[in-house]
Amino acid sequence: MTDKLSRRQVAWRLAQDIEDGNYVNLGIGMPELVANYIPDDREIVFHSENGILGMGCEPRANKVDYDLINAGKKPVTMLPGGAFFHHADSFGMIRGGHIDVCVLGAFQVSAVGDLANWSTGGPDAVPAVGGAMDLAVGARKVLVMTDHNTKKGDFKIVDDCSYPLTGAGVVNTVFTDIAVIDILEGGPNVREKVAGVSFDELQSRTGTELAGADTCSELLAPDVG
Amino acid sequence: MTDKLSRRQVAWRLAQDIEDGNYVNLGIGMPELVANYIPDDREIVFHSENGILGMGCEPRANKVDYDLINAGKKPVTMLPGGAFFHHADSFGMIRGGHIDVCVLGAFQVSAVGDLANWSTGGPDAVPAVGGAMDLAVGARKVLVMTDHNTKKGDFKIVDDCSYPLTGAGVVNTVFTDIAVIDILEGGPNVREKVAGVSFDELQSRTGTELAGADTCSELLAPDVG
Amino acid sequence: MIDKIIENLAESVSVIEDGAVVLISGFGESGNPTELVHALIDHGARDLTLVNNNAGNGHVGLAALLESGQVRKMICSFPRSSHSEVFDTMYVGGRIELEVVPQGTLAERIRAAGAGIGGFYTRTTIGTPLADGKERRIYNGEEYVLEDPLYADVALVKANLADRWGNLTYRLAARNFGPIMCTAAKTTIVQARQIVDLGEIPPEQVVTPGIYVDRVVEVANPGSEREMIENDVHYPAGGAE
Amino acid sequence: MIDKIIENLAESVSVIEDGAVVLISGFGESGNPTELVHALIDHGARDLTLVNNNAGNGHVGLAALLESGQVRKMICSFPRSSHSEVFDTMYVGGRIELEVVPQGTLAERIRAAGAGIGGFYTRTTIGTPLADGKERRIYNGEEYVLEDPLYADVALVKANLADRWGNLTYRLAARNFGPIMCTAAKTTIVQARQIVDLGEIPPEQVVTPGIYVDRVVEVANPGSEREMIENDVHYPAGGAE
Repeated sequence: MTDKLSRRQVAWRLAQDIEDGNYVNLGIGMPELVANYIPDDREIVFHSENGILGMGCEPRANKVDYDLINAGKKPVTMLPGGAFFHHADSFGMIRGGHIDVCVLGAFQVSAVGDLANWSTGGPDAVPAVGGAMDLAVGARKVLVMTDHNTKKGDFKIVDDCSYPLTGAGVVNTVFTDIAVIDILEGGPNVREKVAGVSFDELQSRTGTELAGADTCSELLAPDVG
Repeated sequence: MTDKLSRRQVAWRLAQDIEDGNYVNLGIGMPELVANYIPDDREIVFHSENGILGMGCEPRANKVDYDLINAGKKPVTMLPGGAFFHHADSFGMIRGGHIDVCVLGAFQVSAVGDLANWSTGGPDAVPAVGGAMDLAVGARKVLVMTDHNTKKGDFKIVDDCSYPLTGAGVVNTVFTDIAVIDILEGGPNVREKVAGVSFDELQSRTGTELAGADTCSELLAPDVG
Repeated sequence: MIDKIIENLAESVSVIEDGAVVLISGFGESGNPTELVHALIDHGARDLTLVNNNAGNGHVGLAALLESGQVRKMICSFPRSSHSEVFDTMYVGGRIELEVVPQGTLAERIRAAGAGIGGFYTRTTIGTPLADGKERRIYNGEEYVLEDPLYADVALVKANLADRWGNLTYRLAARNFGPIMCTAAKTTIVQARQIVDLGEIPPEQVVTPGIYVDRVVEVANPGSEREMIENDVHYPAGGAE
Repeated sequence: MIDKIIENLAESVSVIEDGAVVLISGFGESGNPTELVHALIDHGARDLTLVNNNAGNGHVGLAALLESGQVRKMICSFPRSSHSEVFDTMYVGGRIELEVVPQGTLAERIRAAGAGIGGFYTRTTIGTPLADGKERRIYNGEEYVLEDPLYADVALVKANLADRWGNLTYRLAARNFGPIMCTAAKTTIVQARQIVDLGEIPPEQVVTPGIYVDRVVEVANPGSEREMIENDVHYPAGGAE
């Protein structure tokens, strides 16, 4: 009985929700794993905010070209059909609602879909926002990929974010290591949870009231490592 | 003793004021003649608001391509070094102050450089503005090319425009068939006039007070037809 | 699999609904999607608002669409031209609304809609009647007016090359309004001179990335509106009788 | 005759004055005009405001310019990185001002300055502390904030091909901020990998038209900041000691 998914399994699960033909932006870090698990029969166009559509996989070592990097500044490749454009055009694409899905990490997500993922608000921290605020308001769907709780066990899904927001009311679905939770009009609704965690336990590990106890199905993922 | 220039001579005279290396937009109609009289030792880049830099002359009949037309919708050619771009970029170029000189026709120019060239304000006229308002505010220098008076003998250079404005305080210099008049801080100042018209006569044909009686020089142009 | 290619013109425009705001690319003879516009006439959607730099010429293309009675309003910068008799007559007769927008403001309003910009300030029109009633603001000591984005339901655009992802190139100065119109419509329908295999357009030479394009139809030998006008062609044939 | 080609780096940046706002192209390892930035260090203009997506890495390029003490303020979207110790130290020590701007707003503010737009509304930052004190407005039922153009005195940009008119192309994703930065500065200085004859860049493939470019210098084999950082290079040599 699964009691939690690995990060790769969360990436796999999220990838199943990306539809054939979607234009997708994957945030830096953990969200980048999603590219590995798109079902073979779906053709997805990956966007990178530095000015790329149609990114392919990592290059082989002898094909690395540092003029061809993604937003995480890692070398990538281009698929046939790809395109380059400048930064204002790239963010016009994002803000203008042309990106179907973006996948972001989160410090906190609130019951109404507020997202906090750029600053823990500490007085000495160097503030740094990048493109997250543009993606949060611009993408048609914002999918969040995160551990359900912090390493200390604190809530990440909460009534109200205590950290500074990245965007207000922007998150559609949260994919965690133990549940898939849609942020609906009425609040967070558990679509799936792992079998090894009861609904009550899931609720106890969540800082806001969850619906879906009677309707949620089992969160399953193959052993992808 | 010259008492008036032909249109081609006005175009020639205006062309002498365009400096080597200037980026120049020529309005539709009479201003287009200016391209023929740029001195040979000056390299000018002509802009057309439909999305061209580096236009050359008219094509030979067997080289006409209606995908390569200017803002006046006439076939043109490209010089080596030319570039195509879309309409938003083209007008960004204009509004952003990157065009050194634009040459426009006028119904009226006021003493403070207001320009009226798009509508005679008649109730039945179909209003049509095109790119003139963008050029009027955007170009670094706005040079006007016009007959000094209307066919009926009415003033075109006036205290205040009676026609709807294209732009306010935008005109730098007016090139007419009898004078070159700079719009300075203090008002219109005659830089040159034809020998066959006295300053008093020039004043009598102008609807606003002119300065420069003591300093203006002779307006001359070769016989260019 | 992504395949935006549609086999025929009629199907390509079949999604256009009554009341749609339709952007139509082109400037003069260059970049007009004449065949898509004729397909829209056949399709018959009504109560349309059209956006183009001009207001059509002769009795073909955009002018024929006006003449068909399917259009409620025209948004353009310069409706007058040597062959704009269809628009002129309708306008003087009070049978069509007109919104005149300076050319650069028109282009920027379209771009703003496509780029998620909610409004912008420009100096263009300051001191003119077209600035009447508009909000103003000072930047660097100069007055600017506020202009709104121009959102659209449909864009009809003519391109040169296209692939199944919808990537586009344009020929010469036929680029004009195409790239920005593709970005600003909910549904962008493109006629391309040639459909090429994915990857044939080098990624540095793509002008419109496919993300902005929904439907592509090949029109290998598009007609010349200028020649049609010279030959007094009316669309549909006999439509003016 | 138009000839924007400058023979050497030192001369190309000699026009930069104290107090200048300097746009610096590049994102990650791609598109950084490292040689121009080093020339600016040698030139010595002070009290600069720099604009870049990040805040420099290691002790070369932009980071070396910060370290030189010539910079008063940094405007960027993401100052933190794995090698941003120069900026981090200066910021924590109160030796540099920082303005953090979301990446898309940064790009759009630069574009607005270049395109004669006096300000624009965006949804980005609504609900966040970065919207505090900004004017708001509703479009289509959603809240937008007003952002100002970001005018600059100088742009330092890295391109691939250039000609004597200043037409430019860029390699792959090294395009990033280059095209918009070229439009927004009073003086645009470009280092290109190769200067080609006029006409060698096809007019449909020009990315930055020469109208936006003032000075071009050829740097045939630009250094890799990543390799310099791996080798602990400091610019100027010994500058950190």
